[in-house]
Amino acid sequence: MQQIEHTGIVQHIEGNKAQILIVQQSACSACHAKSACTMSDQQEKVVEVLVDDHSIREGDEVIVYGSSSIGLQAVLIAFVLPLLLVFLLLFILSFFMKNEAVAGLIALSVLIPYYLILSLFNKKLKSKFEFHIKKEISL
Amino acid sequence: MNLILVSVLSLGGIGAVSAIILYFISQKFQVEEDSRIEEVEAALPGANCGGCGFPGCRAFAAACVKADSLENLACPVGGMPTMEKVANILGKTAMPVEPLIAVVRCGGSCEHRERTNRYDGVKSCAIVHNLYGGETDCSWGCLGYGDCENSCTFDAIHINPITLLPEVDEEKCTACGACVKACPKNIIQLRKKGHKSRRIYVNCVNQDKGAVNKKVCDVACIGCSKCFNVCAYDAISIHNNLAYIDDKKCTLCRKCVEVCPTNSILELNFPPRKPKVEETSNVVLNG
Amino acid sequence: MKTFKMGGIHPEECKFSAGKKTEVISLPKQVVIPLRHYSGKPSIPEVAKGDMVKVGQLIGRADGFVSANVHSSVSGKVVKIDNALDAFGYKNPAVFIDVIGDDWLETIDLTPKVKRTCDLESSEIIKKIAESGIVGLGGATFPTHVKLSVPAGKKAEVLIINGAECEPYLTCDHQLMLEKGEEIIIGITILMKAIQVKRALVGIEANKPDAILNIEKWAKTVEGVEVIPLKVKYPQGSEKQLIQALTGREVPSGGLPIDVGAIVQNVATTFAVYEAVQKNKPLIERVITVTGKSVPEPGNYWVRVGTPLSHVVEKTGGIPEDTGKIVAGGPMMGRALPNLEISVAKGTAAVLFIPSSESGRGKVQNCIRCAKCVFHCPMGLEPYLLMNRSEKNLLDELEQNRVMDCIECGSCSYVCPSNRPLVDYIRYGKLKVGELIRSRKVQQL
Amino acid sequence: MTYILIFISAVFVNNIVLSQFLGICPFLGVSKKINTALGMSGAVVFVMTISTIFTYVIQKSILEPYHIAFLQTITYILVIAALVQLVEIILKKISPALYQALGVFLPLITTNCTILGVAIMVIQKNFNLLESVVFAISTALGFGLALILFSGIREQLSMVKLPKGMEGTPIALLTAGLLALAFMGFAGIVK
Amino acid sequence: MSNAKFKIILNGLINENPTFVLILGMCPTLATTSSAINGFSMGLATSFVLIGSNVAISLLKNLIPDKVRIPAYVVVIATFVSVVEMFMQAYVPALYASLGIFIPLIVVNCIVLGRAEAFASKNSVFDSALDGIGIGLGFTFALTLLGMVREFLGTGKIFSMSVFPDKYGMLIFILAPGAFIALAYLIAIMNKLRKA
Amino acid sequence: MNKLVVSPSPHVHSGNSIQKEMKSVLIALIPAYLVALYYFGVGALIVSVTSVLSCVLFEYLIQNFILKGEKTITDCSAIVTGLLLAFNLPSNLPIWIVIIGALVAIGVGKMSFGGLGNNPFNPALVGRVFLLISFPVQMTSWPRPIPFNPAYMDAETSATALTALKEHLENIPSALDMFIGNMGGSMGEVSTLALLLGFAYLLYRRTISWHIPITILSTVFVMTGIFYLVDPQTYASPLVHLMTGGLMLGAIFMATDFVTSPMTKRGMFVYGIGIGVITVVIRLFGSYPEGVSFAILIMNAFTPLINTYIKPKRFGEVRKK
Amino acid sequence: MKKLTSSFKNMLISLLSISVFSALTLGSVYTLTKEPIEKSKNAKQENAIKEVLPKFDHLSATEKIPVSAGDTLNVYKAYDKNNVFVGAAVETNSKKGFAGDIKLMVGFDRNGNIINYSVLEQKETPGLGSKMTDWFKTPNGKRDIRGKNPAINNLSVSKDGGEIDAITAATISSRAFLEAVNKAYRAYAGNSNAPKAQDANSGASPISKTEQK
Ligand SMILES: Cc1cc2nc3c(=O)[nH]c(=O)nc-3n(C[C@H](O)[C@H](O)[C@H](O)COP(=O)(O)O)c2cc1C
Ligand SMILES: Cc1cc2nc3c(=O)[nH]c(=O)nc-3n(C[C@H](O)[C@H](O)[C@H](O)COP(=O)(O)O)c2cc1C
Ligand SMILES: Cc1cc2nc3c(=O)[nH]c(=O)nc-3n(C[C@H](O)[C@H](O)[C@H](O)COP(=O)(O)O)c2cc1C
Ligand SMILES: Cc1cc2nc3c(=O)[nH]c(=O)nc-3n(C[C@H](O)[C@H](O)[C@H](O)CO)c2cc1C
Ligand code: SF4
Ligand code: SF4
Ligand code: SF4
Ligand code: SF4
Ligand code: FES
Repeated sequence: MQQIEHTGIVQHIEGNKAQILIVQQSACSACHAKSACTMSDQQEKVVEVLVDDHSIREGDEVIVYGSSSIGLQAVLIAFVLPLLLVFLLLFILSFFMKNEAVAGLIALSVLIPYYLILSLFNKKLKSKFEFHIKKEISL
Repeated sequence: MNLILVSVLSLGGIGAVSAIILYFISQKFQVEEDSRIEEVEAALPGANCGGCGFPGCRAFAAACVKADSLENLACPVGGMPTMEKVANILGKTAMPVEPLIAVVRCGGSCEHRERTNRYDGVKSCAIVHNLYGGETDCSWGCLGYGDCENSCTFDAIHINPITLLPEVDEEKCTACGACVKACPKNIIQLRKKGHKSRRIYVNCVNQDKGAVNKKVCDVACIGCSKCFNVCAYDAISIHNNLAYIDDKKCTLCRKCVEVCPTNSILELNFPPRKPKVEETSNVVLNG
Repeated sequence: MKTFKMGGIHPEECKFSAGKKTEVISLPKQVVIPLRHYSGKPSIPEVAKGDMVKVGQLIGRADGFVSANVHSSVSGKVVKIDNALDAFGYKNPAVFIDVIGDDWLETIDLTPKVKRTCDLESSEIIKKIAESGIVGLGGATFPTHVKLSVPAGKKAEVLIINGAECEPYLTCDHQLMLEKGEEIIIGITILMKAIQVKRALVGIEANKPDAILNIEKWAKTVEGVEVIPLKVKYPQGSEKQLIQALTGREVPSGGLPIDVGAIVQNVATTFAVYEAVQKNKPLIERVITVTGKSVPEPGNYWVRVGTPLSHVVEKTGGIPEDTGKIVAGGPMMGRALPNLEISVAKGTAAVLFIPSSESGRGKVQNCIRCAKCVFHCPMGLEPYLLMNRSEKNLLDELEQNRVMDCIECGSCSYVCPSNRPLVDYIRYGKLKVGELIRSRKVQQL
Repeated sequence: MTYILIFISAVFVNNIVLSQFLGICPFLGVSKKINTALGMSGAVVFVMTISTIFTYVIQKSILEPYHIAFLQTITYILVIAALVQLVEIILKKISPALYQALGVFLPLITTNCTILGVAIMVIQKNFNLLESVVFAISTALGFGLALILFSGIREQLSMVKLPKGMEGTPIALLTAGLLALAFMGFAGIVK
Repeated sequence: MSNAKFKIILNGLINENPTFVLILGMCPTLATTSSAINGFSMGLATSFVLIGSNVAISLLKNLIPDKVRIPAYVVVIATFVSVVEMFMQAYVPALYASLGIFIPLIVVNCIVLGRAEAFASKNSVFDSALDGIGIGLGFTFALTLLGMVREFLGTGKIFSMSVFPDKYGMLIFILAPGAFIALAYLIAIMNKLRKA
Repeated sequence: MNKLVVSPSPHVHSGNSIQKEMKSVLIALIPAYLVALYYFGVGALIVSVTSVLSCVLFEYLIQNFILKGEKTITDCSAIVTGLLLAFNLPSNLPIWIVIIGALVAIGVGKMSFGGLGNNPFNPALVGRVFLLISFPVQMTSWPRPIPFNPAYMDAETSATALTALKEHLENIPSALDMFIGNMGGSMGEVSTLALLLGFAYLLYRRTISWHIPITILSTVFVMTGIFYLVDPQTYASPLVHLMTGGLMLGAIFMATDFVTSPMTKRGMFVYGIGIGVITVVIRLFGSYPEGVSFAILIMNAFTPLINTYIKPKRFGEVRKK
Repeated sequence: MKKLTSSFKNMLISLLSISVFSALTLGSVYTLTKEPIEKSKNAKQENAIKEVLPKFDHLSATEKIPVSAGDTLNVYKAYDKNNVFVGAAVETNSKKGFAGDIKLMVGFDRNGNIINYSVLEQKETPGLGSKMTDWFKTPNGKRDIRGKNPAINNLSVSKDGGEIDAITAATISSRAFLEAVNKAYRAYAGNSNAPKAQDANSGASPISKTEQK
């Protein structure tokens, strides 16, 4: 079970939940030239995490971590499953429909109900994708 | 002409739609202060050494941008000039910090401290420390395998091949503290660099009784209290048979250095002392 | 023949002192009795400078849970209580006693007669063992009474007696089994009673056929004790491996033998238990093997705890010429000594002289990923991986790869063709990960 | 059968990274940890497929009928950029938890040359929609395969001492080269 | 030309060489350098787009509100790319065929957008043009060099001129693995040279 | 008394060394080498000597003048690489090509990564495949086996059994010829018998374990067996597949290279199956007649993943309460 | 001039006008280059036809001749001033190349003898398969296919029992090439089973058989 880590800054703490501001960098940003290349290169996101180290204060630089299987599951739910759905639908439609454009659009539109249904499971997902924070920074 | 019309229409349409979408995105997500962080980062030395207490220069830059004042934020590597640059970029004022430097508090060179056994294994202080007291009979002192040297990103600390003790290069040391963390014996300390780099400190960490450590090392602090008694500024304390000079209180008067029977108090970068009377003749003649 | 399932090595056995009758080493002028045996807490001194003590008198009282009583092994005068270098290369508190005569406490039964019956209750036995300061003599010197106090909710099912002595060179357990077979068997029955089990298994490596015969002979006189010959393979004597060999059960990662219903005791410990319970004699002496390729007369000796090694060596023929390294214990797990001013501790099983030609280590080369270390690791770990993660201080990964399971047996370093100092780094990694785990626990509290 | 051939071809024979030279930047950049590489592959499959469908539809129902295929490049890039961002917004609105998890786990997905490249390639190759989708998925899987293999090798290399001059990009490129060398063995499996 | 202006050009050629130093735009670098001439042409095409978009963007910089600058830049760049594409198709069809898909992909080449963002949006038209020239030259230089090396090792020719009989050529250098390998060593050597 | 040495335990060592491991590989290669010398004569001698010498020389030069690192030339690994490279080349290959191969094997395949133990790919195979792709003409014309052939370059060429298989199903050598090595092919790969002798020696010395070779061979056997049963007209019998081409050499000597193969037994099974499957796929469907080299290189790339995801069976893995 | 602020209106206008401007530019460049592009596309084909046929005056309309199910080739018949048939150029292809499709223009005289050929498109390995551009018109050994008649000569590689030497180390490309030539002849001859070329096994290695399944 490997871990994933991401540095962030504590914005707000409430009870045992904290909001952490993380900066997500683009796939290419690992390269040396990120200062030269800024096409949506970074985005700020706020994530909510559980706090178990109570010495953490607002404004602290912390490491958000979780098991990387969480990450993989997230990818599965957010991307891989809907993709399979689209593909299946398209596959079936391609037997019945002459008009590719329409078939394509219909297949894509299946994403809408998918994500809508997903929103119903929000609570469950929330408890599943839990992250923690720690302070010490292992260099 | 028709063609151009069509293209204008369609591209205009697509352009408008994507523009609106992208507008929303940038509205919601784009990192606003990005450019300033970037600028601050560019002003930093880029050593990513962690001396500032942040995981890297970028994190430090972000912290500087976020913070209300630059208090407690200092880049030991770049020092004041860098912090002033950063302050300029951010329109804040830099807080002066006392420059520090790493000191190695062990004087047990080969000549002063006999090697009584030979270690044959991984050359790593951490591992040797885990195994036993070291090649000498002083189990407090420097082991000499250079974990500090390896930890320094600035090439500022090196094991002297003759004394087998680390030496800090005053020019290069940035007081990042990496070596302090690396040393398993807790020998290295960050101390005030001092006026004109002048420093006085007890060059020993041995807490054994004087009688014991006298046998194993010529220059060990034996806890005799002479320095403690002579210090007029209350800068010296003695715990566990070991004297310690508080760099905040020490006025660099050098009295203690003279009284130490084992020469375990070190003075650095002072001009040569006024020669004592007996020895003067020579010097005066030559001078 | 039984053995453990994975890994293991077979180093040259070199049991030169096998079959050599134990001899008693005369008393030294001064003993230095360490107050600390296990990495637990040192005991609190019960005597002060100037006190006169008798053999067997309590001089250090256990302090806390993982700690054991210490008794004087000689009679004489306490000259000081001070730090002394122990076999770990560090200074720890010890009691210095000048030897005067050989005056034993009266309570100790010194008659040679074997006392077979024991009518103490389980808890009384354990109390007795605790009072006598018995610690495991198999190497780890873990307080025996702690081991015997089965925690609530767990149940001991079988007692395992470790007579494997898988370390090359060592013969002290072997010799003890030959000479004290009956006492050991009685010790076993006492231990069985203490932990309330009906069955005891004695595992002995097949290279000691005479010991197997002797113990078997005596085992027939009691019920429930079975002697099982084991394949000659290192680390057969390690407790987890031994349990697997004898019962087929695997102690779960991070668990204790009691998790699979077993309790393991070394034969010498068993003998000490016999003496403590039946003869009222605390643990003040043990058998140690003095051996080495260049030692002219390797042998097994009864030595009082606290005797300086220099004295032992002097009485057993001195330091052979051309000695490069002196090891306290066996060549696989023992500790190299910086000098001989170190005294025999309860756990010191041997003094091993290694000639200078064999005392150096080979040149370290790149790991060629030959996987020999993986194949030979009895714990199913990947030593090469643990080493390089330790080198790079990647503690999370170390923990995930179960660095804490390593028993530091040294099989990996032994087989590595590149002479890589695997265990050195793994030990360091264990230390760091241990700190991490502890700090985490503290944080949770 | 054609679909299987397209699949084998795009994953092994004409691997997008190792033989078509697309997506080298993320290949060199993201591939330091195996798990990130895995997650990244999942995300790329999605984005690549969705944007291919979209651009395909635009091509066939707008650009070609109105004879403005010369606007291909510019429309595609805009459409893809907007689409990728749209997914972000939707995810954030719909499932904040998921969105957070992804944020911690993955680097951002940007329009890089693979995505645009595949969108253009399916038109060039005259694929029909289903073929295009299979092609997009397979290409992304090929990208993922290369990425994951490479990340494994790099994790291993990060443990050893490399020659000074080779550290960083050179060794990554060299490894990629040898990987490409190995993959040449698949040549001819699909003609 | 003043020294400072000259520096702008030199910067792109050496200090910030997009290929050897910044390691940008690797895809076209690897894909289009199977011969020196191909590499050179790709370099030129990219340079054209670079200079064009740099100039255009620095002209428009005040007309583009900050928040939409990225899409705006993209449109500008894509326009130049399409122009190059059509002209090449019309007048050098053979070259167009051999550079293939990489011409439209100039759009996503980080160098182009990167320079627009980092330089052109902040500097004068003239400086931006110089910057485009410098970076473009640097890119062209790198591509041509890589193309030469690959062509030389692969076929024994340089710019199609025979240097040694092609039976000694190592085919692999014209193929994918050779591209990676050649670039790897080129960058390693360049690193060494720059440090020395 | 001189100072005592202190070091962490263990204080004894098996005495095994890299050099010893390499030497046992060299010894195990002797039978195949003798067969090569017998059937391919002078050519085999020239190619092998050139290859070994240049590998050693390149390693020395690179270490000395470019890396300026520790000298490890004495560990004999360069000799093994050189010899195995030669074994994978036709014995009539021009010397300059052999030298290029050695340079690539050592320079690119090994020293660029920092030398022995660091390389992710098998150096000898990197060298060989590099040559195969660069000089397909020279690399795919093999001399006919003639006892003690004195000719080098202008020896008569013949197709290998695999090429023959790929073309039509005729004139493949007899089973006996294939077994003892009387057929065309790269110099070290022809004799199944000699290679098996080497295998036995390596097993005896415990230099390698049986897992990788046996898994590869059985995978190939089973897969080609299935194809053979389905359509014996088109596909050759599994035995022919086992005994032709570089399969034996690859499975026994190249796939087992420590540095590039997995570290656990379970991993070795996966690795072996992978090599087997890819080999068969390339042989039957690819454009190359032979796929072992590629298959090994491809699985080399998988090795780190295998090592990450397939762990040895841990002691005490049984569920923890 | 001051920078425009990021108000919604500004942004929309700015982006829209840039888009429109860009569309205008592209539209005009397109109209400008449309003809040359078309021309250069045609030029290639015309040149190829000229190259593979003897002097002719005019061409017939393109005939699409089926050679097998779903595979039609373009045939261009050439006539001299007197409207006498001088030969035909056939645009043919093969999908069995080493690295992709191969497209050729093959010219036949009125007896079905090959006059010349020209490679329109191939992606074979440079230095190997790509040598086909002139390998089969070099008078060297048994390479030259010019003057041969697929109805009489066995145009397949010698390895497969044919009369033509394959390109060294590129048998696959050679087979594909010859397959295309034979296919061209069938189209030339008018239908799929006209005077059969003896090409039964051209390109018919066991592998390609399984491929076709
Ligand atoms: C904190 C702690 C508690 C222990 N508790 C028990 C116990 O309850 N029962 C037991 O049989 N052993 C116990 N042990 C002892 C170990 O199982 C083991 O016997 C000891 O570490 C020596 O093993 P070794 O000689 O194989 O290294 C404990 C050890 C430690 C460190
Ligand atoms: C690698 C290794 C080898 C060991 N070998 C022996 C041995 O040969 N004999 C033995 O009694 N204990 C040996 N031990 C210690 C046992 O694990 C265990 O601690 C001991 O048998 C428990 O008995 P005790 O508490 O009575 O000492 C070994 C431990 C390890 C880790
Ligand atoms: C990099 C590389 C490229 C190749 N390209 C071609 C090619 O374009 N055409 C071809 O027929 N064979 C090509 N081959 C060779 C085939 O894979 C195979 O070796 C050849 O068909 C054997 O046939 P031969 O009988 O002509 O030697 C290439 C080989 C390599 C290594
Ligand atoms: C069993 C065994 C097999 C080996 N096989 C190869 C091989 O196939 N190719 C090679 O270059 N080196 C081989 N070596 C030598 C050595 O491992 C090789 O030079 C390293 O891969 C270089 O880092 C082998 C060594 C051993 C012990
Ligand atoms: S000597 Fe110590 S404090 Fe100074 S720079 Fe080096 S590591 Fe940092
Ligand atoms: S100062 Fe500390 S780290 Fe440095 S050599 Fe001495 S013991 Fe090691
Ligand atoms: S020392 Fe640890 S890692 Fe090494 S073989 Fe023994 S148990 Fe395994
Ligand atoms: S035994 Fe040594 S060389 Fe072999 S894998 Fe383990 S550490 Fe590496
Ligand atoms: S991914 Fe950056 S140029 Fe292709």
